[in-house]
Amino acid sequence: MLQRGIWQVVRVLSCLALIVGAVGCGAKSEQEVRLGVNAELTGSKPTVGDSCKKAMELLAEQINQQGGLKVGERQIPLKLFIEDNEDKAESAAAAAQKLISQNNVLAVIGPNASGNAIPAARICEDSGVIMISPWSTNPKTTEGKKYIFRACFIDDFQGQVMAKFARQHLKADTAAVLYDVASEYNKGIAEFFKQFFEADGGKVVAFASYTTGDKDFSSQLTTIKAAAPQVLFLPNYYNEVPLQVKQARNQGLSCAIIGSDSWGSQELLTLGGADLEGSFFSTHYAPDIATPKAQEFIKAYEAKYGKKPDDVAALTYDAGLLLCNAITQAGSLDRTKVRDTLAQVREFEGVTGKMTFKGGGDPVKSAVILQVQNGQFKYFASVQP
Amino acid sequence: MKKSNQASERGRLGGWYWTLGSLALLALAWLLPASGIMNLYLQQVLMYVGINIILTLSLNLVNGYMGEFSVGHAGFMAVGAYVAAILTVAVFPRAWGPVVFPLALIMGGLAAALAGLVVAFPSFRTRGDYLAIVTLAFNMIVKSILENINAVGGPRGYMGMSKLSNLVWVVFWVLVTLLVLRNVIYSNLGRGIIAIREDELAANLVSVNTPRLKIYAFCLSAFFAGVAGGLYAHLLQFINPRSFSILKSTDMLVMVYLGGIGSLAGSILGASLYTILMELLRPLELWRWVVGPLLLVLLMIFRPTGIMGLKEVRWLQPTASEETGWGKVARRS
Amino acid sequence: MSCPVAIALQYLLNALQLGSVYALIALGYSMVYGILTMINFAHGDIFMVGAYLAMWATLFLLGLPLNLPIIFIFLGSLLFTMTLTAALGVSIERLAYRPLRQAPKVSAVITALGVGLFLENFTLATIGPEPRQVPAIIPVQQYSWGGVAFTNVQLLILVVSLILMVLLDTLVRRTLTGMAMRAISYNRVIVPLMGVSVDRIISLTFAIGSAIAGAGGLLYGLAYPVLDPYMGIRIGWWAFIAAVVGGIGNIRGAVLGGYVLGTVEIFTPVLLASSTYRDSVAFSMLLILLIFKPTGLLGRPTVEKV
Amino acid sequence: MMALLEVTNISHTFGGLQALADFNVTLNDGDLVGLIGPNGAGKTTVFNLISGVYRPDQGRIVFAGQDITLWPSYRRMAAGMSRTFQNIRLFKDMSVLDNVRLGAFAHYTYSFWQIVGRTASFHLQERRLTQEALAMLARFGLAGSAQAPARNLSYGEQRRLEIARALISRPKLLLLDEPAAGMNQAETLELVALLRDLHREFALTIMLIEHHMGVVLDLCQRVQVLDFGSTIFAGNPQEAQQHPQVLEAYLGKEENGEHGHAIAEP
Repeated sequence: MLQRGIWQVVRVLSCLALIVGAVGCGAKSEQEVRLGVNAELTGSKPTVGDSCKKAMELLAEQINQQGGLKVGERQIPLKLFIEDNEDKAESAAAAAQKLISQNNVLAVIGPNASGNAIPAARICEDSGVIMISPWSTNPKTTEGKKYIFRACFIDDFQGQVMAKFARQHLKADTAAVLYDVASEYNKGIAEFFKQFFEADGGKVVAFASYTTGDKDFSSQLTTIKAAAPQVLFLPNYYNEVPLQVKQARNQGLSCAIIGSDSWGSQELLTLGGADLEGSFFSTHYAPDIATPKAQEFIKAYEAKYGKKPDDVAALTYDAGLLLCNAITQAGSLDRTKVRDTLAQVREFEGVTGKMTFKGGGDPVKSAVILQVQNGQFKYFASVQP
Repeated sequence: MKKSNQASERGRLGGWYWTLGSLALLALAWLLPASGIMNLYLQQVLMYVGINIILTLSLNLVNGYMGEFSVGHAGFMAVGAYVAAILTVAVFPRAWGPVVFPLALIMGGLAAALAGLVVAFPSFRTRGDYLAIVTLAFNMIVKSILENINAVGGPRGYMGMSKLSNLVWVVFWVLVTLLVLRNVIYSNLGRGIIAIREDELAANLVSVNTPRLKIYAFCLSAFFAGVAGGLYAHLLQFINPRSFSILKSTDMLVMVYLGGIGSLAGSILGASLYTILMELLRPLELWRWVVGPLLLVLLMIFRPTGIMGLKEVRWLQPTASEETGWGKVARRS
Repeated sequence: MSCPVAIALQYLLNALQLGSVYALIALGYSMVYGILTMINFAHGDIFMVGAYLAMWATLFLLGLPLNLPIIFIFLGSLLFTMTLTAALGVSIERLAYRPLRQAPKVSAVITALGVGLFLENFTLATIGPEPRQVPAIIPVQQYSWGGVAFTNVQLLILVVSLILMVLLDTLVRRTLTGMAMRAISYNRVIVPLMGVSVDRIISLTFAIGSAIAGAGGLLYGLAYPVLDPYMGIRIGWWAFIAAVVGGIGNIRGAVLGGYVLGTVEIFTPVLLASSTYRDSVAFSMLLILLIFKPTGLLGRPTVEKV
Repeated sequence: MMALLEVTNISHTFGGLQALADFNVTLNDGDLVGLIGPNGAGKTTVFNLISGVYRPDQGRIVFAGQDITLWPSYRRMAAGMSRTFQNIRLFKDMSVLDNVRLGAFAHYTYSFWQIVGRTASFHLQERRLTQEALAMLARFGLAGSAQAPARNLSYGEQRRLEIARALISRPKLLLLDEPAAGMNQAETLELVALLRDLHREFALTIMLIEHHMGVVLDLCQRVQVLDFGSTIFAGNPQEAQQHPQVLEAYLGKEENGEHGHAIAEP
């Protein structure tokens, strides 16, 4: 009895799988531009996925309101296929493969975290499908691949920017770093910062780490305080930085605090409050000196979702714009043609500044340094690559 | 009595059927992708299913058959994945790839089996939930060490593997795992392992060498978890320590107990059901992880021992004649 | 800040704060384990829900145009949170665990994993992924005493958790209900024969354990004022480890385990001089402890009746 | 002739409570000795010490010429010892056949590779084991339920299964802990006859704990009486019944005679 029941379940499931497969493959048409979104909707960074999804939905809505994307002579509407990658490598790969095989997308936006972007990039590259990661800063994501692009700069550039800033602008001779040892992004920037800071004649007096999910940093901060650095570098996510800063101040640590683009969210200000006042961080764009294009995006995003876009949203929007722009320029939905156009993009003006691709997948773009002033992000300086 | 025994005899298959069935499955695993009938996504999902079956089968040996509660199986998978990946990327010449792939997998498995000793020795004295913590600690230690070895990329992960895993290899290893575990379970060794679950003290008192069996069980289980890790590494062509966190271990636990403890068929079913269901629920996006756990809770309430807890389909059991060599004697009297 | 004694004291104070939170969560684990011999993996997520409830309660009370005194807001939120998490704990037990009372222990454990996942992702899906900030109901006052920096919030956390722990210990050791709880943990078959309703006692255990987790959530929110839906996972595992290290099922053991874990987490990076290996070293110590004391620090070695 | 089992001065305490003090016993090949005494006298403790469940605080156990005091249980069993339990401890979810086959675990350890490869020698040994187990089950009237899970057996059948499991390893020494507990008169008589046969047929040395004095009187050549962890009498069973200290242990002092029923039972 029981076994018959089980086989029934198996049979039904396999039928379902086949049906899903069949339906997915059947619809191939030029009636729409099919774009995939591979985002971290669940897992340890759901805000990242959420911003990514929202930005793409906004872009699709805007384009479709104008009747669609201009491809050659025609206006073709965008159609998004959104997949959750759970912030897991294998799920990101499966999502990418599903978008390609079942939904037959032209290109995929995302994943964002490098740990997910790298395996997904492998899949897209093998199938010759364009993938643009808005936020993956690990050099390996695009390295040696033809179809993989990103909309952000990479870790070593940013580490260098902040090291230089700390040495030259803050006149710091000693620095301390507190970073998440289990996260590729944080660790990467931390190490590049250390390397460049010391090459520049400074000394990193404390190089402390914690593990993803920790909320108590008092031990590391006490050690850091004992080393008396002139500047504290926190290349960590904006949901952790406020706790770190708060605890640092409670411990009586009063040195300047600087950070990286992972600070770039309004949440940082709501969560961090007054403790962050005066801190600096490097990021992709400055809302207060934004170009008209960026202003427009910020306004539209705020109107639709009731909050300011964070850097992931801005970068995702740029990734989408880059792609749409390339499709229109190529005047075709042929993946190779779009890819070739994309790789030659010059001085493309996006929300996060001007981007130039020199044949590869990494854009050349400038970074800006922002300061927290009166509970706002204020433009401080631009750094050219 | 007599009637039911006859029925069971008919349902059981001999060695020839096994060989033929395995060959047919392997042929199918080669033909379906090669002929283009099965698209890449379905292949990918099926390979996940296969890898999860290997993991679930191997975890079931410790948790289901031996009755311990290991919650750190992803640690073994990590060891196998990294060792196999390092072998194909940095040790063997690249061109040898497909040829040495099975060797790399076996070496990865052996390394994992060696790591299995770390858990096996404490298990002589520590049991139940305390042993669960030992396995958990093992998982955390492996992850933390990997995060600190820059030569394998630390948290940035390790890559450079060719895509050596394919459906044929995955199916092959599923069959190997199934065959080895079935052969072990239906032997003196397996009976001893089950006796540990039933009553460890009594097992000792009927001359079962429980420490040795624990070593066997943990190492064997770790070996296959390691092989699964190697397959995983060469399927994604990228591994990072985060992929082998405690969350991965809990995924495996869910598959084991969903399918049912102490059952090979249950493991196959649990892994397939879980993997396929989670793929099918993809359109729900965020709500997938709300609906999925709810289904799990409901299933546990209505079938507390999992779908096939302590039951086995007949074709996985040895025949009575195979056991006694007496033909129908077992049925008489 | 150069005096090594002051630095050591600073670390100790940090360890006490972290340990208090671990201890409060570990208590719930241990109580449920003691009575059902089941690991309630959803406990960390009940704690998470508690932290959110506390946040909303304080926001609500702060928003009232009454200008309530701080102590009132604090106690009000505490009461509200503890009541609701108790209700949550009891409902989970009723709906998900009670049907499995006769089933193998592990089925209930897996169910608990499922309940935990559900709570996390339901919270995520309904209130969104943005981390939330807990309002600072108590204005942070910094004190420095001989180079040791501490705040009034830290002191409050220590005092409140200590009060809760003493209350619980008294309840379990001195009251009739507590006696019934301990009796059930010894022998679930005999107790009903003495006219004690096992169901009622189990519900009560879940209520108390969850209420304490709720209180833990509130205190945690004060100490680490950023909440996210997955925050219960890590602290849940840590508290589980604390409960086991202390000797699972033992109330005082859970408290001890909580402080031991807090101390290990704070002091290993210091003693190692490098924090990157903290987890490996801390867990290796745990492994070694369990090899030499297989039933935890205060756990009774189980003598099997033959 | 060397003694099969020589227990010298073993003692054991549980958390400060002396459960057994300076216990001595010597068993020669073919002995059939009863260990009796009121509840809590330390009889099962003796078995637990001999079979290695506990380590003695002091003293020495020599079995078949080897000092086994520090050996783990399974090694003692493999050396030719078997025991049953006061409260039956079968592997309840395993089949009756598997229970018996497990009894011979130590005698059939083919290598891991033979198991995985299912070699001819594996099949040969496995078949021999199964045949032996089935024969043993037939002996105890359990062959019909060989494939049934052990938990499905009746109480009496479970007791018999436990003895069958203990015997399949062809032990030199068999320790029986209250084999007749919970059996009715007819079953008890049957058991006594069976034990006598087995004793002869397998050339067993048996030590048994029993409350049914009838069984002890019927079977045992010698008895040893324990009270509060100390031996108060050793010798002929008939004499034991007359011994004043034994009577006192069972009946208590004159004033509380309600414990007396044990020795009066058939």
